[in-house]
Amino acid sequence: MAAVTMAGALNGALRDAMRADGDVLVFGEDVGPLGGVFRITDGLTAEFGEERCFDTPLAEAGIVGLAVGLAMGGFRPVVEMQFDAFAYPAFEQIVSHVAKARNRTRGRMNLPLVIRIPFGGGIGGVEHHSDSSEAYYAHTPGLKVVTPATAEDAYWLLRDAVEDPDPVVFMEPKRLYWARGELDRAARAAGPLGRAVVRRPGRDATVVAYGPAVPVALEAARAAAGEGVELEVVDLRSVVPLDDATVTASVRRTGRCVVVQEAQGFAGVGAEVAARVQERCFHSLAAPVLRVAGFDVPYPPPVVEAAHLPGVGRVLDAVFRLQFDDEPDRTHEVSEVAS
Amino acid sequence: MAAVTMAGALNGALRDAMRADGDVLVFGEDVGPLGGVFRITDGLTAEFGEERCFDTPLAEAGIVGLAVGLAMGGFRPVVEMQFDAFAYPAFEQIVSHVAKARNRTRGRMNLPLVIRIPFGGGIGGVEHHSDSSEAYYAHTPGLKVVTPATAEDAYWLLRDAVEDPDPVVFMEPKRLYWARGELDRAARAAGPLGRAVVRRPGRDATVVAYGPAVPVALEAARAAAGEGVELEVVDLRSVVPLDDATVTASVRRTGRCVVVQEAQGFAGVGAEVAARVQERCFHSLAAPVLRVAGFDVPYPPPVVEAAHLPGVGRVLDAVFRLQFDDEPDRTHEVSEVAS
Amino acid sequence: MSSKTSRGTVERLLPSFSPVRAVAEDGVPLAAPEGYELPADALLVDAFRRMVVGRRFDAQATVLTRQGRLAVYPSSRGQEACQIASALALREEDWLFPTYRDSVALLARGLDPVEILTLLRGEWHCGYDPAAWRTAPQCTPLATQTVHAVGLADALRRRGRGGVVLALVGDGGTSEGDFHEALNFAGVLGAPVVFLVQNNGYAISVPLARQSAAPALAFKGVGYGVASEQVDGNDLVATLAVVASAVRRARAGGGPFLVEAHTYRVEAHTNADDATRYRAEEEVARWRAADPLARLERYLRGRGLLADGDVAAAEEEAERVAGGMRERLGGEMAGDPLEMFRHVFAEPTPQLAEQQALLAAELAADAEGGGR
Amino acid sequence: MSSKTSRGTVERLLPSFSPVRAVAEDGVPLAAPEGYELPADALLVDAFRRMVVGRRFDAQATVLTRQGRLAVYPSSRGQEACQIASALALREEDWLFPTYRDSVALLARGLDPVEILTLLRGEWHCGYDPAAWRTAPQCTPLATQTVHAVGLADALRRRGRGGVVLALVGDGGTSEGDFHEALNFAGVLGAPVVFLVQNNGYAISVPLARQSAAPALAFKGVGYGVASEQVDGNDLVATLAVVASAVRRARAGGGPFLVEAHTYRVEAHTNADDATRYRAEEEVARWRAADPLARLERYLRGRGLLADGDVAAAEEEAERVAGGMRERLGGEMAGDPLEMFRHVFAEPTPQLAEQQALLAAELAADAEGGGR
Ligand SMILES: Cc1ncc(C[n+]2csc(CCOP(=O)(O)OP(=O)(O)O)c2C)c(N)n1
Ligand SMILES: Cc1ncc(C[n+]2csc(CCOP(=O)(O)OP(=O)(O)O)c2C)c(N)n1
Ligand SMILES: [Mg+2]
Ligand SMILES: [Mg+2]
Repeated sequence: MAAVTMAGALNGALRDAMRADGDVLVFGEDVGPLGGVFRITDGLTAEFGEERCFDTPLAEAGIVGLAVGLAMGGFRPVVEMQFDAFAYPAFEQIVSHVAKARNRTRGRMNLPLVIRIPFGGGIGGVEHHSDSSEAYYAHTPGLKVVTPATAEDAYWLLRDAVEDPDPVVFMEPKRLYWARGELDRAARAAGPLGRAVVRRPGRDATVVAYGPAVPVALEAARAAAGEGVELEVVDLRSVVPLDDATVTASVRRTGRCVVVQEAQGFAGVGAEVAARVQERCFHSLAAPVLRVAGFDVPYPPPVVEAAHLPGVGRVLDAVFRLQFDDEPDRTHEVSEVAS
Repeated sequence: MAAVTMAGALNGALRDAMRADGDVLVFGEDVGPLGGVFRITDGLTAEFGEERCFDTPLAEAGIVGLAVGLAMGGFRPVVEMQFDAFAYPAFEQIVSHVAKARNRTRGRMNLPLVIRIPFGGGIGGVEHHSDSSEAYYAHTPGLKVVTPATAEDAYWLLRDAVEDPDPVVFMEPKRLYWARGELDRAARAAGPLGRAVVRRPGRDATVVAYGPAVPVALEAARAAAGEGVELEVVDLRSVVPLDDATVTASVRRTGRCVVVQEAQGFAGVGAEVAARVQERCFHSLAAPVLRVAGFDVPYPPPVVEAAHLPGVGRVLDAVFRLQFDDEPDRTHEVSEVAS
Repeated sequence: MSSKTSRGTVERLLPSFSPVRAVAEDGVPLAAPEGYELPADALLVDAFRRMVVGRRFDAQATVLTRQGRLAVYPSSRGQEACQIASALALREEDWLFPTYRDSVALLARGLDPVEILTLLRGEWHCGYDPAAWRTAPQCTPLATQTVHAVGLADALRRRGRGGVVLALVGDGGTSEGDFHEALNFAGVLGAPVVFLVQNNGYAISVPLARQSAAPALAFKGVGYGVASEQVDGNDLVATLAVVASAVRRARAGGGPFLVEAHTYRVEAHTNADDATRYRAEEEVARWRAADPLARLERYLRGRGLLADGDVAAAEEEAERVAGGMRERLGGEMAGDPLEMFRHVFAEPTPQLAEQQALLAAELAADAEGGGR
Repeated sequence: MSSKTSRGTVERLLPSFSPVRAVAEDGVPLAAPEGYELPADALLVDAFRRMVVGRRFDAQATVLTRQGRLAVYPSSRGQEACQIASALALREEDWLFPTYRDSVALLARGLDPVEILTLLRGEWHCGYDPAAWRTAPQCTPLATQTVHAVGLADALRRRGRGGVVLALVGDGGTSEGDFHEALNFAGVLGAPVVFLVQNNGYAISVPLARQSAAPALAFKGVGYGVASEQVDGNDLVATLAVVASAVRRARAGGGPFLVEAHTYRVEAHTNADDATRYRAEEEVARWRAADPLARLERYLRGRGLLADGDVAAAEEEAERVAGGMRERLGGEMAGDPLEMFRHVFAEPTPQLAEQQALLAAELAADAEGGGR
């Protein structure tokens, strides 16, 4: 066991995956000698040579398309999109090919490839460098979408993703790259892909979060405990497939639920979770499922990003609107806006 | 008043918009002499000349990018994406530029452009010709997203969209192109952009739908009426902005709600509506908000599309699971699947 | 500090200024095109046979579409020289990346007509096993397949067994960003891939002049360091010579190559298209007269390589193929809706399993007549 | 039926085989490049002054970044000849489409240093009014601006007042599909747009050889019917001559033009980058020695157009600009978070109004010290 950063864990996962399987290839923009702008691929070219970890021309559709062809040819490509917003040029390749290849060949052509996308804000990036794009992929049938919140999950989720027979969009929460956590590389049981985890048990309300929102949820839980409210924090880890069982079991127990995501809220993953929870736990719910999400604005650069990012305060505000004191149907609205 | 097809209404709206404003330009693939593969631009080149309605090279990012530049130069471009899935190459232009231009210039540079996208299935199209992509756009801050369900709305929504100071993604339900309806071109009051409409009043449950799902909802309402259940059908028309007021008022009255959409369900617009409704109407709800949506599979071509498309039967099944007879927390699940 | 470009390098990358030809439109042999080896006579006779069969296949598919047996069919009538050359230039171990218009190339490659038409019939899958046939599913999103082709070519290079990839694309498809990225990746990677642009003059209704202002599409190659050529795409002999030469070159490690074949789409874009809206009948008539099949027949007959009996035999084979198509594609299609869920992922997610159960229950209720 | 390409057409579209030069690296005038009019002496002296100011601006911005006053800054040190030529080749009514690396070009165009750096400081908007300055917001998603530039050029053509658009893009940016689509649209539309590729040898860490196998990037033009040229981008005289000529040509209705300027990014990609990881110090040193500013100074001095006093005056102006930047950018940034909602749409949607109210309530609570 060692404490490593999430970036280090990801680097280790790529290294170990490449050692384990000679068909694993890593490529993208600046992933070679530079080691990626976040250094996630640091040292891979040195260890495995340019044939296995290499820089491509600067074209994201080309990168993903190249991965499709290499996967068809028996390789296991792991590609890096430099930032979330810079994966958009590859959108057609991802949606019309990566997601559909298995289906449109009746299972004969699978594409075991991984698209790594650093996502989210909180790092003081200028415009186009802090998007949360997971919902685009999660809404697309045929893609698995995962995101770690700890170094350990980063390592095992990425190992899972590389070994998965299906394409996986691997969302890396940028602002957690340098967060440290324990990692035991010997301890692989059933991997985390597809499995949520209860990060903190609690009886009063369930907070569902994923990726960069998980530490926020945990901090909120610690703060709430100080006020006598015990929050159970569920880290989804895997958005697709979603682990309904873990979420549902928790909410049926606590009777209250807040979903936290960093992405803009409208038609996001949090909406899906909220919709599912009330579908499945309606009669267990003492209050509506509330969502805490980024605002529906283009991600704001540094000077105001703190106000945009769902923080502990906003999560706690939602928690304390969960009608522990009951005020029917005015739970959500801060001000009623007529149309 | 005249009965016209939705295709005819759209054609008329473009024609009238071009007559009203010399800066309105129409372009895209095959929209010139051919009049578009769905003939929505039929006759425009003949009436307005090649300068105002013209074919471009075959490149969707280029088409949208050209529209951005023309809008910056004072024009009002209306571009056609030939089919839903063929808008994906333009995704970066749409998300990183069209949606953000006003914001990143502090309101100095607005882009009054319209991106018309025929969407959805039900027309026997082969792969890539039947996607429902509205959620991708609705999830993107800075885009308005609308979709008509009647010829009249098609006309006025498109007129609204062309005159709107902001970019509008105009989703046209392919399978309704040839549906006929009344249209009164003299009757413009406040336009439909941003306003839902109650298509059929009812007291027992609210069915929220939009675009191609609206006729399905209405047919379900007629069938339900035969079984003594009165459904209120709300047609959103405008997904962004969403008319919360109309939806909320209806559900608070009926106490039950089903959301119907053709798109795959996961993290779709229906998830957003369901999440909002339970947030706002929790104590008025006698049952969870249920969703009826396309399955989370790549849109299946003709031979099985009927089984995929949410039809009247599936809507009614959901309606009759709304616990008119009460069976706590087993409302949604057909079979409980353990993970 | 800035370096001079060598004129020689540039000239080696540029195409000929006139499309390469080997046979005149009336079937008379022309001077052998410089730098190209003409295909062997036996291969040309085989090509003729395949063209005859291909044309019949195409006509039959069009008829089946009219009868509602296919959802849609994009005819390649008039483009048979390109179609057949594509198939014949490749070895079995090579890969082909076709578009929706290249069914005849697939037929010539040996695939089963029913499998070829599976997708166009309205199934949700491409019908054949891409790996078994080293043929990618026919691609609809334009030019997207060109990048896959580069990836697969790089995979073949890595495996070191000498395979080559041929990617087909239309004139309209060359306008898409993916085409550019494919050529660029191919150039940088030195991938063993040949791009064959079937410039048939139109992208649906849009004529080439609105598609590109290039002197010819083949002139795009130099900008990527990709060698290029233009060829008369209605001249089977020249087209096969040029494509085969590009394939040989790639196989030998010479890197990627771009071929533009000038041809014409004699039929409408698909059965759903009305070509009279955008082009004159005279233009079509002129190209009908420049028919690649008649041209090859005249050439082969002129050289004494083809007798009436050979033509009759080819036509007989063509009729057999067409008959088989009518027989096997004549019925109603039946699909199991539950298969929708089977191949989204290797294992269904819990969400898909639930949805599948929902549909299964509906179908069961319907079967009992108990459904709504 | 296939047509011959005219050799003359192709040659008119191809660039020179050597980059155009007017001044040797040591500042000695070369033979006037054929077909180009050299810029007027006064303009060159003005260019020199702007280069001096631009370099100082660049250095100051870098320092401000180190002090945390800017979020990020991509230096254009070494690329000043391209930057200044971009500004000087245009008239006021023309439009410029810059990237994140083109702050110095904006400065030379007359924009305010603080407005130029607004986005890089970490505001959510570009600082200046694009329409007032006919300068698009500096663009980060690579090559996306090249298509906008074509659209705006087409808009100018439609308005018929003779404006021209200059689009800047990097060597890496030429690999993106959007660059291809822009050139193609420009060619087909005959738009009055000039593309200037600042080939500075790297896209972050990726050297040109991994970006493109083209003989030179300028050879991409012919594939779109777009005339092209390559120029020594560290030679202000030549760069201005070539860009100005392309702009004049476009203004006269001659259509689009592609210029590749060979230059070098002397600093790291941005302050956040560590260039030692991917390039040798000797390479950088060689290019530092080929400094465009020193070269122009030597040239102008050699021709007696520049005296010590002029240099001193330029440096004084540069210091004034730098001082102003320090003063105006030295403080903490303050932003009103509620502005986030103001410019998403012309009118906030009900959803945004609600969210704004939520944030306003939070901020009010915080201000009262009552927030969590
Ligand atoms: C990305 C994308 N955009 C649009 C379409 C719709 N579409 C199908 S075929 C076609 C024309 C293609 O022309 P070309 O590439 O010349 O091929 P051809 O049909 O002539 O063989 C268009 C616009 C598509 N399939 N994919
Ligand atoms: C679509 C997109 N992909 C990736 C990036 C990340 N990125 C920013 S600058 C850069 C390198 C650009 O190189 P080049 O075009 O040569 O311009 P230079 O920085 O050298 O001026 C990269 C990869 C981006 N901004 N946009
Ligand atoms: Mg074509
Ligand atoms: Mg560069």
